[in-house]
Amino acid sequence: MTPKRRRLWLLLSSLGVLGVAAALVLYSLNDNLVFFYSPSQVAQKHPGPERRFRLGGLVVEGSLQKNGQEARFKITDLKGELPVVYRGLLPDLFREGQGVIAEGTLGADGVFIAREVLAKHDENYMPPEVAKALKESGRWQEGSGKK
Amino acid sequence: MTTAALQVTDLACRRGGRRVFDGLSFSVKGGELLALTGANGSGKTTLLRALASLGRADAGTIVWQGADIAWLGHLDGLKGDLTVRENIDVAERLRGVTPDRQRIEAALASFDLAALASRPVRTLSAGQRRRTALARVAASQANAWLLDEPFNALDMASQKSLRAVLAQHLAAGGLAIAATHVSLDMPGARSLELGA
Amino acid sequence: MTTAALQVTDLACRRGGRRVFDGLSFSVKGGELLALTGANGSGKTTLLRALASLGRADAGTIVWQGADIAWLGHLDGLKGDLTVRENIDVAERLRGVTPDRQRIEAALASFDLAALASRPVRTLSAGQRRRTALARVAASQANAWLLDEPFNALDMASQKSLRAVLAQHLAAGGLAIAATHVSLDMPGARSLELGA
Amino acid sequence: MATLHFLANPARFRRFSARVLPALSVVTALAVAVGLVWALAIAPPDYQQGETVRIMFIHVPAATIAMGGYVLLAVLGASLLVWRHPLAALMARATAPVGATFTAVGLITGSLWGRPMWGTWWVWDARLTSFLLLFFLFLGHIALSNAYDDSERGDKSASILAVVGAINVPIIKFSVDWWNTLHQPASIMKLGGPSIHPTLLYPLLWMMATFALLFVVLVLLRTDTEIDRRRLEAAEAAA
Amino acid sequence: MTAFAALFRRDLRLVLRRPGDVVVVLAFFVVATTLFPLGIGPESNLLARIAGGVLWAAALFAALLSLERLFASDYEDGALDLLLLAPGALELAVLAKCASHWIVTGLPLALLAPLLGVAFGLDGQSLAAVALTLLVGTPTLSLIGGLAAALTLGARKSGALLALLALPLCVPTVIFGTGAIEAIATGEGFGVHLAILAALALMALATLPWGIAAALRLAGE
Amino acid sequence: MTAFAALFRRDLRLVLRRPGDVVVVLAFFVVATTLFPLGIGPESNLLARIAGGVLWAAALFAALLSLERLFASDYEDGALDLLLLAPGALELAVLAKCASHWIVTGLPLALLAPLLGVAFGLDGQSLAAVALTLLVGTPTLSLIGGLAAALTLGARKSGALLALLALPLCVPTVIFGTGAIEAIATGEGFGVHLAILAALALMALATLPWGIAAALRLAGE
Ligand code: HEM
Ligand SMILES: Nc1ncnc2c1ncn2[C@@H]1O[C@H](COP(=O)(O)OP(=O)(O)OP(=O)(O)O)[C@@H](O)[C@H]1O
Ligand SMILES: Nc1ncnc2c1ncn2[C@@H]1O[C@H](COP(=O)(O)OP(=O)(O)OP(=O)(O)O)[C@@H](O)[C@H]1O
Ligand SMILES: [Mg+2]
Ligand SMILES: [Mg+2]
Repeated sequence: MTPKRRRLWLLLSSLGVLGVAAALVLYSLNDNLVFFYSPSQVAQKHPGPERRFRLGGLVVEGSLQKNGQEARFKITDLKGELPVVYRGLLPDLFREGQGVIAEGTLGADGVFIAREVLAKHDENYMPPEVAKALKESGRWQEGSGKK
Repeated sequence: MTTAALQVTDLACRRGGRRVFDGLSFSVKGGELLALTGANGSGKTTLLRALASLGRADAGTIVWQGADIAWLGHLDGLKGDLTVRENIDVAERLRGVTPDRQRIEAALASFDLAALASRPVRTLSAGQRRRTALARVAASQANAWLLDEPFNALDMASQKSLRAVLAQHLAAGGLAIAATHVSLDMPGARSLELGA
Repeated sequence: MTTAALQVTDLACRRGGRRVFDGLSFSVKGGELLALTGANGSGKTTLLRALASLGRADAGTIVWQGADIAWLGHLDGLKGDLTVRENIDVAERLRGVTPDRQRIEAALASFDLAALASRPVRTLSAGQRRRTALARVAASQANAWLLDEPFNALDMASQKSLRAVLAQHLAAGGLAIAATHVSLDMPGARSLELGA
Repeated sequence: MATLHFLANPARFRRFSARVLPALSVVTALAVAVGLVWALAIAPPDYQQGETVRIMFIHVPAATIAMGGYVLLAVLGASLLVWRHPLAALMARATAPVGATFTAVGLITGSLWGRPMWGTWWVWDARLTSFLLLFFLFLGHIALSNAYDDSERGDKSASILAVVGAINVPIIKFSVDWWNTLHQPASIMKLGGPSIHPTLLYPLLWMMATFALLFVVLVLLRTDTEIDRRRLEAAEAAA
Repeated sequence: MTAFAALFRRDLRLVLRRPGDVVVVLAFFVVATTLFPLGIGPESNLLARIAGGVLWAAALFAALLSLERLFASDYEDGALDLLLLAPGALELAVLAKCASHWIVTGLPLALLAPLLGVAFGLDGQSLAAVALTLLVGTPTLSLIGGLAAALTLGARKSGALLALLALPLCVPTVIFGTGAIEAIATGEGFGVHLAILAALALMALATLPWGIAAALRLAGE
Repeated sequence: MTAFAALFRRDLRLVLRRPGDVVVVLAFFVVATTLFPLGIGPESNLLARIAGGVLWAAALFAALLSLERLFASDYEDGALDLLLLAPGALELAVLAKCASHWIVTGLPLALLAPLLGVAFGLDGQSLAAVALTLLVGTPTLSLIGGLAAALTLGARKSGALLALLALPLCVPTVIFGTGAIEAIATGEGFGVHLAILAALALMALATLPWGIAAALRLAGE
């Protein structure tokens, strides 16, 4: 085999290997490599009480109850819901209807006990008056940033 | 063995921002031995490495025809933990060639290494080690030998063996280029003085 | 410089279960140069290392008197990342001696290294490097030099310089023992053939 | 590549940069001034974030240009390895520290922004992690190109690293789409048009252009210095 | 192909004749991993939670520890010149060297890890996950480390530089490696993680030998 | 004594040929320690608990990464012969080499550790503990690593075995180093730990140079 042909061969086999790699990646991407789990995923998986994980979704409108340091609210992914209890300071951006990520464990009573709550900001930016106008005109979509 | 030929035109090499040599042109063909001579630092090693395409040339062309190169540098490339025979054997395999038992034994014999063949190279004396590296070249089926100071560390008897092996290589149509401070009076030998 | 003297009696060295030499007796004193000759593997390096107490002797005695040893082995012990001058300087300090500027410059000059003195050793050619190691020996205030194949890799001019430096060392009452395959025709030189 | 070919010769580059740099510097300074006023004073606050949103005008351009800077580094590396452009090496040396700085700015502003918005300085999500890696790749490039006494060797070795590391750039870019991250997905380059209101979008785009100009000016300046340094070295070696 | 096998076997033989280097690496792995239980105390569920991360981090360090010499000894004794001159593809030669490195470090690490995992109180499935992810992931580390080793040949401070270059590139592998053990704890399988680790390994296999070979050619100049 | 200083300075100079090289070492620490949380997860109070282990593991890694070559390069280029021939005590020479090694690995790590500790969420007292324990403990690592390095010189297989035995010697140091940080968390002081670390370091200082020197003399033969 001449050096040129050998290089071609090598190149082709490299590409072939890359192709297999890409196939593997594609195969795995439609599964669950995630920074956080959604309520419906949690419902499927039943993580044990020892297990710490992150729960992500939107805070259900009107679900927030504050009782001194303790906050109780529900997180939804528009398919399922999960109640959350958290003791501590909530981030500035914590609003009903907004995305949050809570880290903690699932209590035996099915309430998620959060140790840390992070606000997940969506990709929408606009001045307050625009937001207000949108809401008034009814074109506002809840969680419009979420897939 | 097919015969090799080398044509060098207007070669220049720079190292560390300094010109080592330039405008070098010469040719060597099968059956010829070119001795590179010149003071320390005149560029013999630099030229040899460029010819083997181990080193970079900064101008000019190097054209090999039908060459299969065997290399011996200042550093011998022997593995101390392998035996003499293993070293030679592995070098051949690395060149993609199935080792030729007979050639290897002949090469070992011509450098008087038969008794040492299964000793780890680490335990050899300097000259024995150099002879092992030379035997590696002699055992190879290569037709173009590039040798950097092959006579280094050799005793008189081994120097004579090396001349004999070189003569045999040339007679078989091989080509050799050797950097050396020892004068090579051999049929077929020319010399090129660098830095002159 | 005090003069050194060496007395060796009935020395024997074995390596790897094999006798390298035995019953070796000789003496060297200030102003003398002993050339160790002999075929590759005859034990020159082994003897030199034993004399420097770098290697083990298996029988016999080695008695040095008033000796301060400078060593140059097959491996030169130079650090590639240090410059030529730094290497020489550091070697002196390691011997517990304050380097003598003038001696160092003189040694560099005698091996034609002045222009290379501030180059990292890594960038030198093989011969330039060997010359640096020799300059290190010449710059030392040692009175007993042990040199293993000092002529290795040197060009003709440098070989001549080395002879001159050796002669000067002997004239100043120094002692030297050198393993070599080059014949040393010098006043004060004797030779001891090993493995004969 | 055409422009690079045109400029491949350091001397020609010198003439080019001498002509272009002064004007470009002035334009950049003006753009910075306008951009700052626009971003800090004129642009409205966000309906959610309030005034904090102004960090965006530094964070997003710095992050974007940092990634662009790495792409440039990889292109320069490839052209050094393949076409042996002498200028590519010098420009790569000039680019890496600038890119590292922009990356650091992106990291720091992101972190400062994350504290009030997310409630944390740092999480190991895919976007943040891969962007931190970008910073390390820049550092590695700088370290590698200076690790040899022979600067040519350093240039070429660093080029290989630059090319291999380029795979990280798409990972940064698409990390927010491929994985659930805390970091938000794209706002500007997204299907269905930007989700930033024009009153915020235009100053942001302006700042992007400004940062790009700043990047170019810094790289050109530093390339000039590199050429000087290389000449000095050559002169020293010849002496 | 014979050249590939020859180099592979030469390197293995060299290691077997001088096992010290490998032994030090394995010892490091054991010491580094046992260090964490000591620091944290015997709280077992905490230990089990960090086990994956600790084993992977220690494996990463251990792999890098030995990689520094992968090409350096060939570089220093001139054997690299012979490799560069060999008519076969340098890319394959590089692969042979990385493979033999993996056999003597990555493989033993993967085999040793379950034993250490027991000390961390991992359950059976997690032990399997540790061993399998290391088995699939360590070749990537060997290749990435090989690139860093080749790039830093003859450089000053090559050890730290090697680690500096290699560590960031190893991050994805480590993330998915430890992620697999996490995933088990949540009751999912780790098949996806394994698939991604395999994908990373294949990507490294397809691309890095080219880079390593180019770096070695540079070093020869 | 001048020989000691000369060797110490030669080694430092070899390492410090350029100031950028130190930066590389520091960068390496930063990368090595920041990448650890990756494997373990971002939970901040967990991070603080393992911070001690992480920093100590990085120190151990750094010590071994460079120690392997501490004597090997001198052995391979013949400089070891010059050392053996030097009239001063070889034990002192060995100490000089270990000291210069420590200056460029242990010391920077100890100085940098508090900064890195902040990233791990350590409180003030723990930061002090990390820095002090590393300062007192890393010389021991350098010396033990030096012994392992000297033992593996040359081709004796027994050397590998001894090196394997040498590394576990690091365990006590590592235990008390990480234990100090643990102790603070439980509200005790770390004075005792520091005292023990110092005792270990002094023991190493008093005994190991003899062992290293003996191993080097064997390698010279
Ligand atoms: C340390 C933390 C952070 C890092 C490392 C980081 C990094 C990045 C990177 C690499 C980009 C990509 C730029 C591009 O695609 O061209 C980006 C874009 C962006 N980031 Fe961040 N970021 C951080 C925190 C934040 C925070 C806290 C926010 C706001 C809540 C934020 C908002 C944005 C926005 C709006 C964009 C532009 C998205 C687009 O349209 O492409 N980032 N960031
Ligand atoms: N990196 C470098 N920087 C500066 N000069 C260099 C560098 N590398 C090599 N040189 C110089 O290039 C010249 C050629 O060296 P080369 O090794 O080819 O000489 P040589 O003829 O083989 O000498 P010798 O007989 O000593 O082996 C020498 O003068 C050497 O000092
Ligand atoms: N470990 C060992 N095992 C077996 N034989 C050994 C060992 N070490 C050295 N020898 C043998 O001892 C003999 C003496 O070697 P030495 O290096 O002294 O030779 P020398 O005279 O210096 O040769 P040269 O001219 O080649 O340098 C050699 O034959 C060598 O093969
Ligand atoms: Mg030469
Ligand atoms: Mg000898």
